[in-house]
Amino acid sequence: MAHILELRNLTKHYGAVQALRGVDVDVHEGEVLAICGDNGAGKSTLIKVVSGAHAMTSGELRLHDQPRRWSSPHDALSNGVATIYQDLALAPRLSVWQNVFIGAELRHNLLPGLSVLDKTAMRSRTRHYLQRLNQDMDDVDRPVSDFSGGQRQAIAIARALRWQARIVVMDEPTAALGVRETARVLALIHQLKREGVTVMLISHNMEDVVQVADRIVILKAGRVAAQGVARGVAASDLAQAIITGKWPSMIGATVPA
Amino acid sequence: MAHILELRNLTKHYGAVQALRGVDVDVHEGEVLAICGDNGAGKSTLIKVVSGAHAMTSGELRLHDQPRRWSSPHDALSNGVATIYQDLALAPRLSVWQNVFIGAELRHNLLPGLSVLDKTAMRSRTRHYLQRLNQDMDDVDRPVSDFSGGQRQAIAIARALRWQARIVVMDEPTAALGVRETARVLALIHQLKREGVTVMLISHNMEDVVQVADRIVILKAGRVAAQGVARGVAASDLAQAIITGKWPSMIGATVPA
Amino acid sequence: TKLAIIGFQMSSETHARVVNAAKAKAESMGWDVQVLNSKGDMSTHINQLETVLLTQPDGIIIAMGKPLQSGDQYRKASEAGIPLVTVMSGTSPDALVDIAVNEYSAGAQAALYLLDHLNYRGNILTQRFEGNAGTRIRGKILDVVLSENPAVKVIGSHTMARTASWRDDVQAGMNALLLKNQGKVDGIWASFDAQAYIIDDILRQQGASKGKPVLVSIDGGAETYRRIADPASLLMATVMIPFEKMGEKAVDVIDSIAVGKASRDTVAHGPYIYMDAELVDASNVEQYVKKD
Amino acid sequence: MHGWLGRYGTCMAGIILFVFFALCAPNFLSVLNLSNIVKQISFMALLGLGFSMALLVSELDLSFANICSLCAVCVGWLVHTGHDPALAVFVGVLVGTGAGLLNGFLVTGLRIPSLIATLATASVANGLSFMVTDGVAFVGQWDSRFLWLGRGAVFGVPTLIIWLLAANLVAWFMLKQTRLGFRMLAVGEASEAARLAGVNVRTIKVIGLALSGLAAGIAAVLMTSSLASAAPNSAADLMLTAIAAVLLGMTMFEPGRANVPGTLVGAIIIGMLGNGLVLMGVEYYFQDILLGVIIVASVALSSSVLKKAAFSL
Amino acid sequence: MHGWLGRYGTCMAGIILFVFFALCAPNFLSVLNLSNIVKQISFMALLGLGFSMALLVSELDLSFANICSLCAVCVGWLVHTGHDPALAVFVGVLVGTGAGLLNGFLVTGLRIPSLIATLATASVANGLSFMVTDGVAFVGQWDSRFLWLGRGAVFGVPTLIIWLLAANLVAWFMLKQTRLGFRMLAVGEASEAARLAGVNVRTIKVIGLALSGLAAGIAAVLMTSSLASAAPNSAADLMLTAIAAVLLGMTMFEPGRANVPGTLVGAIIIGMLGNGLVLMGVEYYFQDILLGVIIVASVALSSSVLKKAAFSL
Ligand SMILES: Nc1ncnc2c1ncn2[C@@H]1O[C@H](COP(=O)(O)OP(=O)(O)OP(=O)(O)O)[C@@H](O)[C@H]1O
Ligand SMILES: Nc1ncnc2c1ncn2[C@@H]1O[C@H](COP(=O)(O)OP(=O)(O)OP(=O)(O)O)[C@@H](O)[C@H]1O
Ligand SMILES: [Mg+2]
Ligand SMILES: [Mg+2]
Repeated sequence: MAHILELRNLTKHYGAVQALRGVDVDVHEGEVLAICGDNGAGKSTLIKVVSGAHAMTSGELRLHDQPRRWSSPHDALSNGVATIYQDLALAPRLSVWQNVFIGAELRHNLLPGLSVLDKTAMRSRTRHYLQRLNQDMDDVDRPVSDFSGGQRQAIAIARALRWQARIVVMDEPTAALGVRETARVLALIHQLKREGVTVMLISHNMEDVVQVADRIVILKAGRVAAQGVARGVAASDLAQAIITGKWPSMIGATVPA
Repeated sequence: MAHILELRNLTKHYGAVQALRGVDVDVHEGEVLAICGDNGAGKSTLIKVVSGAHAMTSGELRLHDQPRRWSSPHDALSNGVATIYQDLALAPRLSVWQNVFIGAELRHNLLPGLSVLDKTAMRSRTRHYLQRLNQDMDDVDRPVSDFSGGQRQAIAIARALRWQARIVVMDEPTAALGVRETARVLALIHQLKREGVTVMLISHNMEDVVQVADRIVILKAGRVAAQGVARGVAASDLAQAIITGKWPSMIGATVPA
Repeated sequence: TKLAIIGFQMSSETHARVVNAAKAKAESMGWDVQVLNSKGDMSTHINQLETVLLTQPDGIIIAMGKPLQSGDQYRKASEAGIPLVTVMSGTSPDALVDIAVNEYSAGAQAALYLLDHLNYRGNILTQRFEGNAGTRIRGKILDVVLSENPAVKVIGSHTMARTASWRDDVQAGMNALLLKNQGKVDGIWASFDAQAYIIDDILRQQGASKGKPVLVSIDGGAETYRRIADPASLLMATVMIPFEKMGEKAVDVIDSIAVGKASRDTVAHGPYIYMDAELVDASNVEQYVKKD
Repeated sequence: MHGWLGRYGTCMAGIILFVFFALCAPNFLSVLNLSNIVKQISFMALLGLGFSMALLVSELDLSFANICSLCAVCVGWLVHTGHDPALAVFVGVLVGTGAGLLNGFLVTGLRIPSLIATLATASVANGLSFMVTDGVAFVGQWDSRFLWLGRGAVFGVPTLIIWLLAANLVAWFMLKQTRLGFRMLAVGEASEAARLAGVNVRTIKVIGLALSGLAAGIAAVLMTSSLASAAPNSAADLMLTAIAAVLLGMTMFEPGRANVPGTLVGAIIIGMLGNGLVLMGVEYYFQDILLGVIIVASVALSSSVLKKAAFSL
Repeated sequence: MHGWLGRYGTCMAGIILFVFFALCAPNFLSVLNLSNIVKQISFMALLGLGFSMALLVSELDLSFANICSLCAVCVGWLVHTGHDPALAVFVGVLVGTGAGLLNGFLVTGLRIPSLIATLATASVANGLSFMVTDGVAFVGQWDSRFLWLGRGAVFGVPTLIIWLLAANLVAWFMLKQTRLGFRMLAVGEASEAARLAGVNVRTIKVIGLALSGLAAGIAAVLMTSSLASAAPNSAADLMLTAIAAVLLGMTMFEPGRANVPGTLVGAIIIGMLGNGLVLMGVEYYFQDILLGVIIVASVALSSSVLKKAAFSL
């Protein structure tokens, strides 16, 4: 399988804190790669480097075999990497549709050379995305601050969808979601995969991980502690693996290149 | 069993939105009461009314059989109701210990009549609380914004603990926590219960709920759809019950008064 | 030889005129000049004086200062033997001399000119400014003159409330007053010329012509004389305050004492050196227009 | 916050004030007076419009008044020394925009907080204005084409009113209908969220501050033309009133956010107060007192609705 | 943000400036001049201290300068009409605190945004000052005990310096060591989080604004005594410089937050600039220009460290 994304010896310091201490991860085209680990293991930091939100301190990031250095999230987005952040990164006082379309506004031509915002289109696309997530928020003009924690998470997911990216990075996308809504997101991940999209998923919910992941990387204190193919791994084994930092031995620590 | 808290016909409107449409809930002294429901069902709104963060639109709240009207969170806190909010409500630029002790500062007398902050005590108590949650954050002087999502959640839990309240209300306290840390919080809930503290718990994780709850209330669109004793209920049954809004029939819809 | 010139509020044009003239004159006489601007702020003014004293200049000129409030600093200057001359500031025991014009007589000249041209009856508007001693005195003298001439009625008055964007303020206030009293205004009195320019422009835009109403003010200057001479302008007269000459005179005084070693008494007898204020109107404006 | 009274309370207070003056202040309602009010507020409203562009991207521009003064003396100097008025206007607008861009560079490039950066620019602009003029205002004879800009009329409508409306329309259209305006809004509301969504936050902030400078330049040209004079601090006192207009505007239409119609109405209310009180013959210091009281009263009216909404602060 | 240069960069720039003036400005190092500088900045620093108390609880107080002027004319009027200086001082401080409390009521009670509320209070205070004085300053002979407050010395140390240090020490102790200070910090950083933690946010905000008024009152007393005069706009020009001192201070010690030592050092830097440039004989308009340039340079120094930290805006 081809590598769509390769991370080589990635480190990231926040001042004195070393969040990543030399991480190597290969992401295969079209797979769902789960990244697991304790709180503070460095998962969010890793995906922030991938998404261009933070600059890495050292290391290399290769996309389609090309070395890249994102200087902003914009670079990552325009290279087909879209991200759902753990803290959602929404503008609370802006409406749902505005949040979904910041940075990727739909426009139509009012006069030749003068294109204006196509609000109707943005509203209806927003409703469409939310329906895919089984969230009925009819009034996409209400500000995000009016919505419940789970509803906000759905908005953040909808936002990532509108990019139609080649790689979608999700940092705990279901943490605030209910049972049904979680099932929908898992189904969505399956569907993205079917469409050929590569997904990087961070989750603390082992059931969810074993259900959708192709491969799993376990981070511990800023390093890759173990990784392997997800098939056949039980949720409880995975939980154990995160604690010990060792791949469940009965499965065999396959580390496919 | 005595009712420590009774909610009668509670309603709450946000402008045109009706988040609670007449909710009756009894909370028994010393129990762990789980509140479940879809995203947007009104769970957070319910606990915000209980914690004094929002005023109810109408209805009655009785604590120890006394009717109460909180005019601010301060009222609730000083009546022994402490809350962990879904959005954590931390001050990102303040340090960990400062966040834990806002509003309940420890002081010692410098001169008679002049008491000053006891920072040493606050730092060490903070470390103590975090250790109980299995979080090793030695540097409690770092700002909260330096910590990962799960670490922040632990800080918010530590903050609620320092109140030593009679009723602890937790809105999805484990959403961002890892496997081990989640286990710790569940153990903590058990321990609180042993100490006679009443716990109201909101969670989307059915495994967790059936593991710690004594009783379960299911909200749906701002109303109590069903409730019952938790013993013997399976996680999957509960998930089903939230979707249908009906208590799992094989268990028998016991509604203890 | 070093000369410090402090303008109390350089954004006020008259202060700047005194200072600029003094600076030019002193530099032509070979002085090394430092100009300071107190921006109209008393504590800044005192700070600057204190600081300037530490640089031990050979002379200090203060334009439109406040001797009552900076008496201590004046005393320090006189104790240090630094000649200090004020312009239009009032007296101080520690200043060599104050170069002044008689604001009372200037005010009276302008007021009487206005009333003369109204034949001592009719309605007038006044544009005042209370924030400056000179303009306040002019206003008070006008009040005295009016109290003896009850046939002239003040039907509207606007007091300038701002000091920086005052042009805007005057324009707004006068526009309102003129409108309110449309057709009833026979004369307009302005406390200083630059106010009169604004009023003149408003009247011209409304199509008024010279003499209807009569517009007078006080200060003088090239632009004023141009307007007095201009048949299209409504400005009829001013009382010329010789700001430039006062600045130059201050330099002369300092120079004669610091360089010429003249004694204080040869410079002036009393605390003031008065300069002539002269009424300028159509009859004599020609000589001023040429002169400037 | 989003109730009717929250949105239109201040506006309503303005209408009450209008009716009051119409009844009590002689000549208040005359066409001439009304057009005078609009003319008088035009500089304040233009500067406020610029300030609100910067405020929308969450930057506070405290330099606009001094930049306006600097532009005014540049324009004055050029026209006065016999240069083509068109050149003078161009230079005036250019200096304003340039100063705004400088602010933008200081804020995004050197990462100096905007309050400090613009205070510094203000100080520099002030010094330069005095350097250009030596403290003396440019007055006297002006090119009549230049004066037309601020004093002329088109079909009886004063040019000042036309410029003011045009500027407001363009700004409003830009904010509501174009991508740039949308991104300014997003950056102002949550710059980190906008950055993560791929918006170039720095560029947007620079644009916001540059627009403030542009507005200062335009206001300077019109002010110089309308007053037929240019002094080194001619706009200084407009700083607080323009800011007041914007803040007052923030209680209307889109509460809590700087907005175009709000700023305009805010400026009208403040201008109407000054005008009406003069017409009523109120002592000058009472004008300040009443201005304060009326601002409080109108805003309290619009925010009283907030009190009902629970007890959040 | 938390590196050494981020915390002490501006401070270091101040020291560089000090050394520069010591070398180039004659008499700069003389004891008399240094004590002059401290005396000169004392009003700015006191007003800045008050402003930073309000800013700490996230409220912008734009009224402190006008409140200070109002207090000054009240004090001036009382002393001048022969009342006991003690009474005058008491009334002056009381008026300031009262005005601050009024701001607090407008902000927390009527829920008017502080920028608007304090602009309104400022306008009213300005009107009242002119009403009390008719635009004329109180000057002349003053009770000598009253003058001692601002002009005296204790063991050779000017009283102004003593008051200034005392006020800073008290404020610093209050903020760092007491519960009130801690809660002010919490309210300023995250008022909703503080409210949910049981802090009475409104009371704390009222206290912050009242402290700003109190500082204005104290500054007014000292200013009147030191200048031996009280004019209706005596503190007007201190508004921008005091705010500049606070903002400059926010780049030091606790970057991004108003703090006591920062405000003091900020005021000293600004005061030193004015003084040193005069000593060096720089033209008055160059002073403004250089002031702006030097502020930018020093803050850029302290924030240059930020540029290294990733590319967050
Ligand atoms: N902005 C920051 N400044 C300083 N330290 C940080 C910052 N962000 C994260 N850290 C530290 O870096 C480490 C890794 O954090 P990260 O957010 O990547 O963890 P995580 O694996 O996502 O944890 P969680 O599961 O709790 O979200 C933690 O120790 C955290 O304290
Ligand atoms: N501040 C608000 N203003 C307006 N509407 C609100 C506000 N907060 C919540 N709502 C609405 O009230 C309803 C209930 O919200 P609530 O936060 O109580 O849900 P919840 O059960 O906690 O959901 P979740 O599981 O997603 O956290 C939702 O429809 C939401 O959109
Ligand atoms: Mg994380
Ligand atoms: Mg919730």
